[in-house]
Amino acid sequence: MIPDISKIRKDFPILDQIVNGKPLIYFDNAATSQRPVQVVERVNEFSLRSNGNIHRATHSMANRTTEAFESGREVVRKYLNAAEAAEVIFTHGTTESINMVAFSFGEAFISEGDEVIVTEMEHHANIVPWQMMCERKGAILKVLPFSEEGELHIGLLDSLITGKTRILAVAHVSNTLGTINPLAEIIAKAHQKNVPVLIDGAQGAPHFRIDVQALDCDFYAFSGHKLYGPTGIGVLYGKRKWLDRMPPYLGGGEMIDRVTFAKTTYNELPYKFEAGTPHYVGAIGLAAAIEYLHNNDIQSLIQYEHDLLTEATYKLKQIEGLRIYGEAPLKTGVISFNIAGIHPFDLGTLLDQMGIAVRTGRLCADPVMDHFGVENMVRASFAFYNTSGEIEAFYRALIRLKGMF
Amino acid sequence: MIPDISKIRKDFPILDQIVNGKPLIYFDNAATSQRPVQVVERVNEFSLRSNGNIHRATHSMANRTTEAFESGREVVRKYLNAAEAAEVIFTHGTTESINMVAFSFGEAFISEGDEVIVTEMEHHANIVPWQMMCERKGAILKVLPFSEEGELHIGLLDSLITGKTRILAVAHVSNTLGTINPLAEIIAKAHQKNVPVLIDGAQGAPHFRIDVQALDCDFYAFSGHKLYGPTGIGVLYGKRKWLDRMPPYLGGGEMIDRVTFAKTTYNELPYKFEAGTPHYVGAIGLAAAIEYLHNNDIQSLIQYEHDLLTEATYKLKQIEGLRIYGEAPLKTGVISFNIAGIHPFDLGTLLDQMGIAVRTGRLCADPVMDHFGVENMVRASFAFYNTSGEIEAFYRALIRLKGMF
Amino acid sequence: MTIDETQQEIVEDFSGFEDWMDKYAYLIELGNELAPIDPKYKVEANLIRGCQSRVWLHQEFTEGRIIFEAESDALIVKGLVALLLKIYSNHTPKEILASEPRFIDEIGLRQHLSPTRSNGLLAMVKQMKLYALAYDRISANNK
Amino acid sequence: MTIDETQQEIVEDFSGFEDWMDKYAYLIELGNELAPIDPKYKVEANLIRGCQSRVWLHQEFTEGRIIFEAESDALIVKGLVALLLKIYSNHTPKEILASEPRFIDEIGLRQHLSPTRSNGLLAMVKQMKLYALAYDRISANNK
Ligand SMILES: Cc1ncc(COP(=O)(O)O)c(C=O)c1O
Ligand SMILES: Cc1ncc(COP(=O)(O)O)c(C=O)c1O
Repeated sequence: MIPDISKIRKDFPILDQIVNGKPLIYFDNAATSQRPVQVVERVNEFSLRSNGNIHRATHSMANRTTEAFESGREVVRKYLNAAEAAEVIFTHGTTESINMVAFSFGEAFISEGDEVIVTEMEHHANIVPWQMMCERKGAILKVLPFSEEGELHIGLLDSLITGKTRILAVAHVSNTLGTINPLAEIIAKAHQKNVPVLIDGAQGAPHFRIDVQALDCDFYAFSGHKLYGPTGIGVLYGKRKWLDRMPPYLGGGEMIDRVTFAKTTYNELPYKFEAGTPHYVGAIGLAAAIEYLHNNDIQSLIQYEHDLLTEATYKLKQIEGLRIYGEAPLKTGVISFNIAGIHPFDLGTLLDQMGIAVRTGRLCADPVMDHFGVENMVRASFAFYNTSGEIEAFYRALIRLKGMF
Repeated sequence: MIPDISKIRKDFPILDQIVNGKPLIYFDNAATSQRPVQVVERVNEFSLRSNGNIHRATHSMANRTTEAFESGREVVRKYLNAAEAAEVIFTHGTTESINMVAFSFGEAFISEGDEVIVTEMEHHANIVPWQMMCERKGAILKVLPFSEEGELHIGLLDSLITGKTRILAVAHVSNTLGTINPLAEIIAKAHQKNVPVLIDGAQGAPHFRIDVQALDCDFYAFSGHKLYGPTGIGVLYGKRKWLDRMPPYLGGGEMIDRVTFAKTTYNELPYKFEAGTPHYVGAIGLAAAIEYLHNNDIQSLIQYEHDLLTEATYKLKQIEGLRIYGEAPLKTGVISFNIAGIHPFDLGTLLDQMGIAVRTGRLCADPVMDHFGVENMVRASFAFYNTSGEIEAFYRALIRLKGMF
Repeated sequence: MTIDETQQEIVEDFSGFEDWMDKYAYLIELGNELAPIDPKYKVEANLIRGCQSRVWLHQEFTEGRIIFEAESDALIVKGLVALLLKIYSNHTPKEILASEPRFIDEIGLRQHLSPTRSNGLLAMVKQMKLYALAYDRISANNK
Repeated sequence: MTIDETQQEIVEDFSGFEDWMDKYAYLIELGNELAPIDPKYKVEANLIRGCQSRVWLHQEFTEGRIIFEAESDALIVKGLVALLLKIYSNHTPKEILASEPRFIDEIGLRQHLSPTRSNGLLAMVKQMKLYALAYDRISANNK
């Protein structure tokens, strides 16, 4: 079924605006996606109708909020097909989710001389937390490189994983290269040697149906604001067998069972990892976003996004001097590129004058920049509310701008 | 000037609703306050008009968002009278703010055998992070006790602070006892011995104008959702001299300067402590909440809240068998109590039947429960949108319910 | 009486009440009347801890039936506990397993059994069912 | 020409452009024409780093005037840099301190100087003023 995009766009009134005198073309979805009115309305309902702090009170408003929050958790559980809701932890985003694992897993399982594997295509959020933890613990960070096309050198994994490897962290989809990594294969190889795997799903969750049980990943992290949901909310899925053995990350209310100055005991999952007042409004909004996707036949949206990417890639390749970074056969969501002789910042500035929003810069992936020996890139990233017409306009804009240099 | 509460209540439509067949009386403001329409509208504007990820893009929507986020920071700076905006770090709440200091200050300044001081009246959020850090570092947690009236034994501070004390953490206002702690005195005593002071301002920020420079505190933490702002957003104020010397807490995007696998360098303040996509919508909403307070003559609202507390205290004391916990002369915001022979949970349940929302339970302050030898308390907490009429209704409800037991 | 008949009886008892105050007053009365359990059973192992109110649940298995005893520190919860005992105690594991405490919904106190309530009541129902399941298995094995 | 006169001239130059494309094409032209700075000055110490484009700023103080040289890796920024040099270079510290680059606003490119822009331009203006302040102090002390 081909989705009715003009109908879908009505749910995103933000798209229908004039920027610098031109109709907005929003191609920065990998940075943050827009939120449908359904999400905004759900959030408002809570702010204006039923707001009470969760879990801790006997009164009706607090109970209503708690129920909405916990059913939000159930919505996420279903979306991920997690075995139980207690394995779904609400965080403030992918970054916090990964830091939580790096810290708590590190405290429980990493000692001096142990090894952690990340890949060369990771976002800083999936590098720096591991670096910080390795530095604290005297552990060693090892890196799985990628090829010119932007594919991981999976073949190297067998030798990279040693008896000292404690965890492997890899992106589901690269935010620069767009590569869809072969998770099943990576996880199988890692599990063979009893190494758990964390998936940075920031760019995966918005473009796939996720089934953490089928994947058999140990942790999966993503952000609400990239999945048509609110800012400040994210998710960490973790297998109970790990979470149970990890110490809490943040200390505070709700994550404890009993506090005395002599000894503090911790609450059960998921609360052990949810210290403080959670961003329950965000969690409720995220659940609304996921429900929105469900009401729209996700599978056809995914296919449609893929078609957009194919079309855009084809068009951009017609432009002389344009180089695309990342040409893996399995790819989604983003096209990063440069045009010879034009600074990405200049291109971004001029595209903005034409109402076209793209991301420029180092894309929070310095190692990828270093790999290709560039300082910056331009990145266009797509969502299901984008259209073929927008891609054509983008293509024409690039041709026109190229003529200015 | 006496504030026009009926006018103010129009800004909080959530207050005007029927709960269990009765008009809502919301006395759980210390748990979370309600948000005025002005905040909700500002948040919507961003979700529906100008949403782009901040700091990282060249396009107009992202710039609009960045500008709004950074001017939000300036609004908070002014509110706190911080010396510079870089000392204002957006976090996800008081709990995260305190954990951030406990971790990062701990990493930089705490070694085995060092001491940390908290008080007996702290919320778990200002105990557990310090316990966790002390356990990791082999440091010792010391506790400043409080009196039957709920006042800190400040006199003991001189002997409690030793050459090994590295930091002191204390609530501005106790969330159970309502005590306003003598911060100036505590800070002076601590500074005399070069000990920095963290203020847990979760219950302070909503009831006072804060001037961190006049106070001379080293850190001040508070939550947006208790200050009429959104959930999932909070603030850590810290003096530059400390923040500069503390390592980052979370690793990820934005907090770094340059990442290589060999070495990562960090960005400047405040970004060093703001890893990942911040909850910018929350920050913008928090700024709107602070502006709302300013547009309403904060000083008179504070006075009015104080009058409500005095009135409620006076009324509740008429009830036989009712014991108030915390009767410090300088008190604000909350009244915690029990009625002899009635379980707080029963009272809370029945009050809810009458449309009255109070908090019951252990109030995230187990040591306070232990101090008074009780398992639970009932807590009524007030905001400027509450009224004398509501207090009267509350009083009558308690009398009526007492008759049921 | 079967579990269902007892539930029906309770629903009828409650249908007489005009307003919530009468209903809760009755629960409080039931709570007050409930015999305390033997202090020796009021131990950690029998404690079902809600955030705010606690329930102690003790059971014995005699002649194919489970005898439950229970108590709570909160009176309203105790009243509800009394009702649950009346319904479930002295029944066979299979009977217990086959029946849901629908009466709570029907007498309009559903909120007390919601998973987000911090009163320990839902956990008590779950615990009773777990006991029933365990005894059911044991009996099957012994056959 | 005074700083203000130069600014006025630039504003007039720009007023002739019909649309943004002409304006930016002109900036690109200015950027292309700007003489590169001596590679020996393109060092870390002279680098003003925006997130996305970099500016190198070198200065010398001769006969009471500051001579600025600068370059950027992004062409539009380089064009703006060329304008800033035209305005501020070869002026006395006091003149530099007394004047704001209002022309940027007036030619409709204000966004390039916003504190949230990642192009290093605002930092360059700040840096030029800091140099001016430093030389102004030195001159005063030497008197
Ligand atoms: C004194 C005090 N400190 C800390 C907190 C924790 O705040 P939050 O849950 O917003 O992180 C609270 C509120 O629950 C509080 O009252
Ligand atoms: C692959 C990847 N990982 C992690 C992140 C960090 O996400 P957030 O900033 O929402 O924490 C991003 C997005 O910026 C990303 O694209």
